Amino acid sequence: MELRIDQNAVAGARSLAAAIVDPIVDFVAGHSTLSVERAVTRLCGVDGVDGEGVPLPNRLVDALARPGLGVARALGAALAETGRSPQQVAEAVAAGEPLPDPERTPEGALRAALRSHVDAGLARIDAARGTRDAMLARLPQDEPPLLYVIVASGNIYEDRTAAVAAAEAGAQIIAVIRSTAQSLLDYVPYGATTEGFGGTYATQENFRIMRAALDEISERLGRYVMLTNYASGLCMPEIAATAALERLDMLLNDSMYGILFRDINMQRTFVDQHFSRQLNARSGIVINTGEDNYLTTADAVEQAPAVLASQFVNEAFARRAGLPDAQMGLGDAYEIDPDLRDGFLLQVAQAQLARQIFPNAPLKYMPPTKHMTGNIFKGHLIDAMFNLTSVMTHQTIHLCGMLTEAIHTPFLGDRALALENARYVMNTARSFGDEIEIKPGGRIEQRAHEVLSGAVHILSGVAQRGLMNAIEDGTFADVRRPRDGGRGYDGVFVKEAAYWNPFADALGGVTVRA
Amino acid sequence: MELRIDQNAVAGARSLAAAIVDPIVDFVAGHSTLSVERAVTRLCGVDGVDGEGVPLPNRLVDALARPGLGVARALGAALAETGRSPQQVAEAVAAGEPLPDPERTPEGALRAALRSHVDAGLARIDAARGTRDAMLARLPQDEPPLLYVIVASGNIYEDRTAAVAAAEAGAQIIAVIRSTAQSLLDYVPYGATTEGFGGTYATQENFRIMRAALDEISERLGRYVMLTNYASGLCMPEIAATAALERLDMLLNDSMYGILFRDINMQRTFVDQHFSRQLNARSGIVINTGEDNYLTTADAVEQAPAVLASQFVNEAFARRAGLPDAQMGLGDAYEIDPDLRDGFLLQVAQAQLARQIFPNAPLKYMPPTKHMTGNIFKGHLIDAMFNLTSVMTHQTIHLCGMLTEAIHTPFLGDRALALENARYVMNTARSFGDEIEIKPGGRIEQRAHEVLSGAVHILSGVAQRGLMNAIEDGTFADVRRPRDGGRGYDGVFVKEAAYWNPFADALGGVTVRA
Amino acid sequence: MVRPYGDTHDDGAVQLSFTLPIAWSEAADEAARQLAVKMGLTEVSVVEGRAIAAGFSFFVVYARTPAAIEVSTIRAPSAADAPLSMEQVDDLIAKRVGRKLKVAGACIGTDAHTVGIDAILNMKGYKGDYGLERYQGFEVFNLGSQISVEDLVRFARERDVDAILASQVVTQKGSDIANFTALAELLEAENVRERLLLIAGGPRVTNLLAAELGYDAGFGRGTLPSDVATFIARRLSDAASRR
Amino acid sequence: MVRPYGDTHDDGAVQLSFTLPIAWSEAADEAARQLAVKMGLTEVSVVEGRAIAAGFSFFVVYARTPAAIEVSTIRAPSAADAPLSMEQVDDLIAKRVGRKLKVAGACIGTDAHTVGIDAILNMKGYKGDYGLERYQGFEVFNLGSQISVEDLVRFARERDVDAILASQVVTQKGSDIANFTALAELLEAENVRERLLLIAGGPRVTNLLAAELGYDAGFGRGTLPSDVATFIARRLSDAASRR
Ligand code: B12
Ligand code: B12
Ligand SMILES: Cc1ncc(COP(=O)(O)O)c(C=O)c1O
Ligand SMILES: Cc1ncc(COP(=O)(O)O)c(C=O)c1O
Repeated sequence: MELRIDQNAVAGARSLAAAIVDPIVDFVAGHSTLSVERAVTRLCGVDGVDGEGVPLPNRLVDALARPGLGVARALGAALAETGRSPQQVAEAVAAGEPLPDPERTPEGALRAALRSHVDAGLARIDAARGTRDAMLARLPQDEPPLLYVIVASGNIYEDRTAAVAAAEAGAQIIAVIRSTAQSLLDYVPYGATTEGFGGTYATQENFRIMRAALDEISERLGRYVMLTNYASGLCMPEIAATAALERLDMLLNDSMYGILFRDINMQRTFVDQHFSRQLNARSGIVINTGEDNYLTTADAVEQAPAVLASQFVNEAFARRAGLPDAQMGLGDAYEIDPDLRDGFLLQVAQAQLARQIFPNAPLKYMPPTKHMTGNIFKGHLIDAMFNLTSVMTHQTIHLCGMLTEAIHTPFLGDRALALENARYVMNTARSFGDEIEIKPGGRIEQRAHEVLSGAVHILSGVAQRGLMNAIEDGTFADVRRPRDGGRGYDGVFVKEAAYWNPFADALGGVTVRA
Repeated sequence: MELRIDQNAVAGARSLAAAIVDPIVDFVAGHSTLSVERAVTRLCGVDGVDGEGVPLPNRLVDALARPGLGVARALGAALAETGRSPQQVAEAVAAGEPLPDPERTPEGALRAALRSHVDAGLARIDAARGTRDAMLARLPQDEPPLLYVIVASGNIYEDRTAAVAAAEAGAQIIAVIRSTAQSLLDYVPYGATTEGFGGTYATQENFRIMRAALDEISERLGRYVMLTNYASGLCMPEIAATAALERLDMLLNDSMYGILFRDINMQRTFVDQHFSRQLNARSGIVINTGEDNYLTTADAVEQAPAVLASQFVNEAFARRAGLPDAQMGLGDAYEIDPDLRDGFLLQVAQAQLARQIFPNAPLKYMPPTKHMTGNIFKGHLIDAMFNLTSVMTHQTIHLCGMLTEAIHTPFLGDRALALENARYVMNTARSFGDEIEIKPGGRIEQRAHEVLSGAVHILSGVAQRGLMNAIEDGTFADVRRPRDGGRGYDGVFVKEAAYWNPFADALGGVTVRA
Repeated sequence: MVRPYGDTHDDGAVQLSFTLPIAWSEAADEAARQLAVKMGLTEVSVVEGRAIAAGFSFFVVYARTPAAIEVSTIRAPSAADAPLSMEQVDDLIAKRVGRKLKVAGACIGTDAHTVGIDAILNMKGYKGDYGLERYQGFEVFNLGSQISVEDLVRFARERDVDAILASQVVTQKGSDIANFTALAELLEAENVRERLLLIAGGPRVTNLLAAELGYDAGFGRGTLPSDVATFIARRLSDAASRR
Repeated sequence: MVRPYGDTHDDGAVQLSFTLPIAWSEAADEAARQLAVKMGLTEVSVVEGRAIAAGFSFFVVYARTPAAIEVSTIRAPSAADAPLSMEQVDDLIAKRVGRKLKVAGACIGTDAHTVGIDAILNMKGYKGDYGLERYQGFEVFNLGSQISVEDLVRFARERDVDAILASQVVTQKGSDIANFTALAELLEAENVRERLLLIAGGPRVTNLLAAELGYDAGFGRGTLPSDVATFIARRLSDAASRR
């Protein structure tokens, strides 16, 4: 099954996206954020909380006299002066000790003092990646679409039970949904948690608990079960760092989600996103972008070009951060009104279009949610048509829809039914997409053309005005966000000339325009 | 969506089927049965039961001294002699009076005496047909696939409630399932019945009750809702007659079902079937053949050629009875193991093959039953894939599968869910089949070729040996049925030279080889 | 008295499904059956029982319930009765109130599901039915998502609004009830409850539930803007003419 | 004690659906809620309620049940425990019984669903597991469909069979129970019950139900021929060695 698509339009869209993204990456190169710096401390081994439960990375970074120099410089200086470990420095700061003035310590000395910790951090990331590669080789996954389900009880131990059960029922990827509005917290909670709300806190310990349980079941099932969580939000870089250390396999990370749907400041988001993706690139973590959000809040037929435009933008940003295509889980969702006549054709057109435009990306396909109702029987059918579309168009990461989507976060039994649905449909129609062709010039192809040219239209408008202006004007998702408004703006700062971030340096990616 | 099929093979299969059927129709021309004769009395207006509940048509026909002359002759003679109506004659016979010897009455007189009753019978049939045509013109049905559901409570009044509710929920055809093994009764039960078992008795009064209810709801909904029942069995001609009088719109009528699956004598079945179809032709009733039965009892992948072979045989018989293509609801079913990888492709191949081979026939597509289990959630999905196949391949008469197929005869709520399933899938993917093409030489096309050549192979074997021998040898459904065995054989007799059946004469069809 | 209907009046037929945290075996099917019996069901048929994971089994059960309901005694008047058209609503307000009615809407607590309240308030409306912003008779303040009860009450007092429209979509752990209750109580505490119409909405809201929580009305799934507009206009024009 | 599991141990979560013979309205939802409460459920959420026809509404309900089951006390031994292979069964019969065992199978009453009993008896078997006809150790008489209890008992006496296999697929109006019972009673009445193994089968049959009806074993959905072969061989070889 192939759409005949206008390759010039595709190439045009790609260069528009690059033109949109380049000035932002230039901007990013000159800035850092509190969360980027906290991520640096975490990668150097800082962890834990103080007496009031404030994470030590926050205490340490908040103590910086000149954040524009980067926390690494201050930390390196402290190490050089005191001979302590980064963790000991952070504890001392939390206990009220001031950080030394980095200017006091010679450049060479502070860099040398931090070196082993930076190397250790990178080594842990590389080791995690190596372990993943080895396990995947030994315990190969089933063929895609990779069945992805969420757990969201709020209690990491119930989540663990649910995750293991889901893996046994065929899940290949487990996402632990975060507690409501964690993305708005300007710190990463600590320890094993049992009191989440609509989800479970993303903490390093929770990551560890879940990864251990999934490793065990992976061995038992003879196939590697992946773990994922959400990076977007005020702590995107820290989550990316923690996920790298604890061997998560994927992360939600969108270049604009936080801005549009969580009112996080755009400068903050762009800077955080870039460093996160550099980390993801190094750790082999596949990002999942959030285009589905355009569809849950507005009409899915109208929003299709916006989804494609956003995919191009996410791709362009990802490339600039050094992320290979194989780690770009670009998003889309099956959200067209189930009662629209021939809506299925539009879904097939859009899914296949993305498949062809991003042939090497592990596309992430999200299930119907908005039009799901308390009618679980009909909901199960809508999910089936979604499953069919996914297998026909060779989507890669397949978030299984739940028949109870409109009712509650999934029950254990709901997840089993959802996985059964996907397994049944994808098996009975496994090769269907390969055994048919799309009628040339027919309605499916026409729709694909429409979506593509709509996306080109959006992108050229944005390229003209510049991305930040476009967001201010409400180009995306009908939401207007001022450049200096939104959450976390006070955590953005200009890098001084002497700014130093040894991880950014080591990670590479194309921080400055290629 | 088109399969490239070998038109020579199709033409070959058609002439083989004609060759198979011709000798049987020759045989039929020389024979009649008790049920054919009872149908004649019913068409002349005989109805009701005697004191022991035995239907008067049975009493009358059982009283024939020489059935080989046909009941019409005896009845005409009695009318001529007594001036009574047919009903009065039947009542008299039931009361113990003997029938007059037809030889006593001159040919002309007895024919003349019956004439007005024959004309009245035909006029009632034609009037019913006229009413249907007028209603269909005024209250047009929704586009096919026509959604067909069954009611089967055993109680005609609960069935009526269920039928009206189903019509409101979108059903376009209502089938009243018969009580278990009614097909083996050598009479048609009488009156309104409330005590059926796994279904409700087919009686003239029950037909009337249901037709009246459906007429009312048809007017209310502004679309004509059709009624159907089962003709196959020992009383096939009588059911056909009654259905014609009471304006049923379709009837289950298969040329071999009774033989293979109910152990009804083959000679009886062939003769009954022919006269029934002549009646169906006149009354505008669409027959539904029973090929699904090959699939529920054996492996559906293996049996596909047998289904197609049977469709050719049913078509050939129907043509010989004067039935136009537009009244041939040839059967098929979605019965392939849901857990077979790519089973959906095989279903699509088979459904589309039938669609192209019988382009003008209102194909009847039966739902998954055999592989349905107590897992209603999965069952609902299998039904969805069936619904999708049906709309993609333009089936005409679509029997909606029930998620509770493995559990009980349908609840009112089950039927609503089943109709919702069909409506949802057929709407969201309404034109999908028209917007794709089957990959030339791909697996779908290959499967279609395989089925077609398998059918040709079966038909040529049968043509060589003759149909009756083939059935004796177990060619169909692995069942062996002796030519003179099975139920109802004692009700078959050779027509004497003076045999007279004014309806058969009037109805036409091609009783003698074309 | 009314009972569930399978295929015969009063047969009491119901379908059930649930998961038990036990491995599957015939004994697990029997456990499911006994559980249904404990729930007071009869003619229990465990039509499906299977392992869905190590230590978990899923069941589908059909059974009969002896329970019956006297429907005639059920009082659950809908807040969405006999809706008027936009023109009629505007007319009513213009004639009987004589000024624009001020309404403030918000997703309260940590709830960020704005699609529902937006459907009621935004110009565009819902399913072809215009939202309150489009009406001549309303001045609409849509405060958006995650609005604390305190902020909403403060706003309502400052602007002297005629009606508060509070939305709750997340219901996990009873958060909706908690937030709705907090809002009603704060309005009482601040002595403004009597001055305004208090309306609850969300997919799990019913008019009955809203009444229990001390609200003037509750609107559930499928609500159209005109349902809400009609309710507000009727109530407040009645109140206006009573003054 | 074990309770249904939604997403948390002991939460008691169950799903329900049913039809009520009343027109839909908010009051109908409330009727559905009250009905669930009457069924002893708590935290009842009517998540779907809609008209499916004039005068009929369909509901989906999620709720919690307080019911719990002591699973350790449930005794439901399966008749299909630890099945042997065909070779092992044949071996057992050859060594311990020393002759072919005669088994007669039939769909009794008006039941014509032969696919199930054929799956057990026919050479071909079921899901890759050979049927009893294929075994060296069995002589199989498959009487087919719609066999009256009288005919079956007569046949069993005449041929002196070792085991009767009765199938019932249709369960409407309790016809399965009635037929099974009639068979057991007639065997008793004719004093042959003790002489043979009496086995019931069908999709709604459980071993427990069969025991209640006075059968030696009952086999339900998914039964394999080897399950049945093993049961017969074990029982009758034990009996042979006891003699
Ligand atoms: C879209 C959506 C989102 C979007 C919301 C975007 C937005 N700006 O609103 C996003 C992606 C952001 C989101 C996030 C989350 N969601 Co959400 N989401 C949904 C979803 C898919 C659709 C809701 C919707 O828009 N429905 C359409 C509208 C039109 O319907 P409605 O809200 O019922 O509104 C109508 C009526 O109820 C009424 N109405 C509603 N409010 C009011 C108010 C008044 C005054 C009146 C008169 C009428 C009225 O009128 C409306 C029109 O008829 C539902 C699942 C579903 N299908 O219902 C889950 C769902 C509501 N979400 C859920 C959850 C758990 C979350 C998260 C907490 C997950 C997480 N841990 O991250 C987050 C956090 C959000 C938060 N802080 O609240 C759960 C809630 C479970 C529960 N019962 O508690 C659901 C049910 C999904 C699930 N099964 O898990 N979600
Ligand atoms: C195929 C079928 C038919 C075929 C039967 C062909 C045949 N030769 O068997 C035909 C089309 C003829 C038919 C007719 C009817 N059927 Co029917 N049929 C079915 C269907 C679709 C599948 C049954 C089946 O073959 N299952 C596959 C086999 C392998 O499974 P099984 O029977 O459970 O057997 C396994 C075990 O139970 C066990 N087993 C079974 N018997 C025995 C015996 C022993 C001794 C042992 C040890 C084990 C054992 O081993 C088997 C292998 O694991 C079911 C629906 C369904 N999906 O279940 C309806 C179904 C059984 N039929 C039904 C009905 C109502 C009828 C009719 C009465 C309808 C009518 N009014 O005309 C007729 C009448 C038949 C009659 N007189 O009995 C209902 C029964 C409702 C109820 N619970 O009472 C069902 C459930 C459909 C429905 N929802 O309405 N049917
Ligand atoms: C890209 C992305 N990140 C994060 C989230 C979850 O976000 P939050 O924690 O903001 O609710 C989503 C939710 O859909 C998302 O799409
Ligand atoms: C062609 C045909 N006739 C009749 C029937 C019903 O038959 P009976 O009344 O014999 O159960 C069927 C059942 O599937 C059928 O396919």
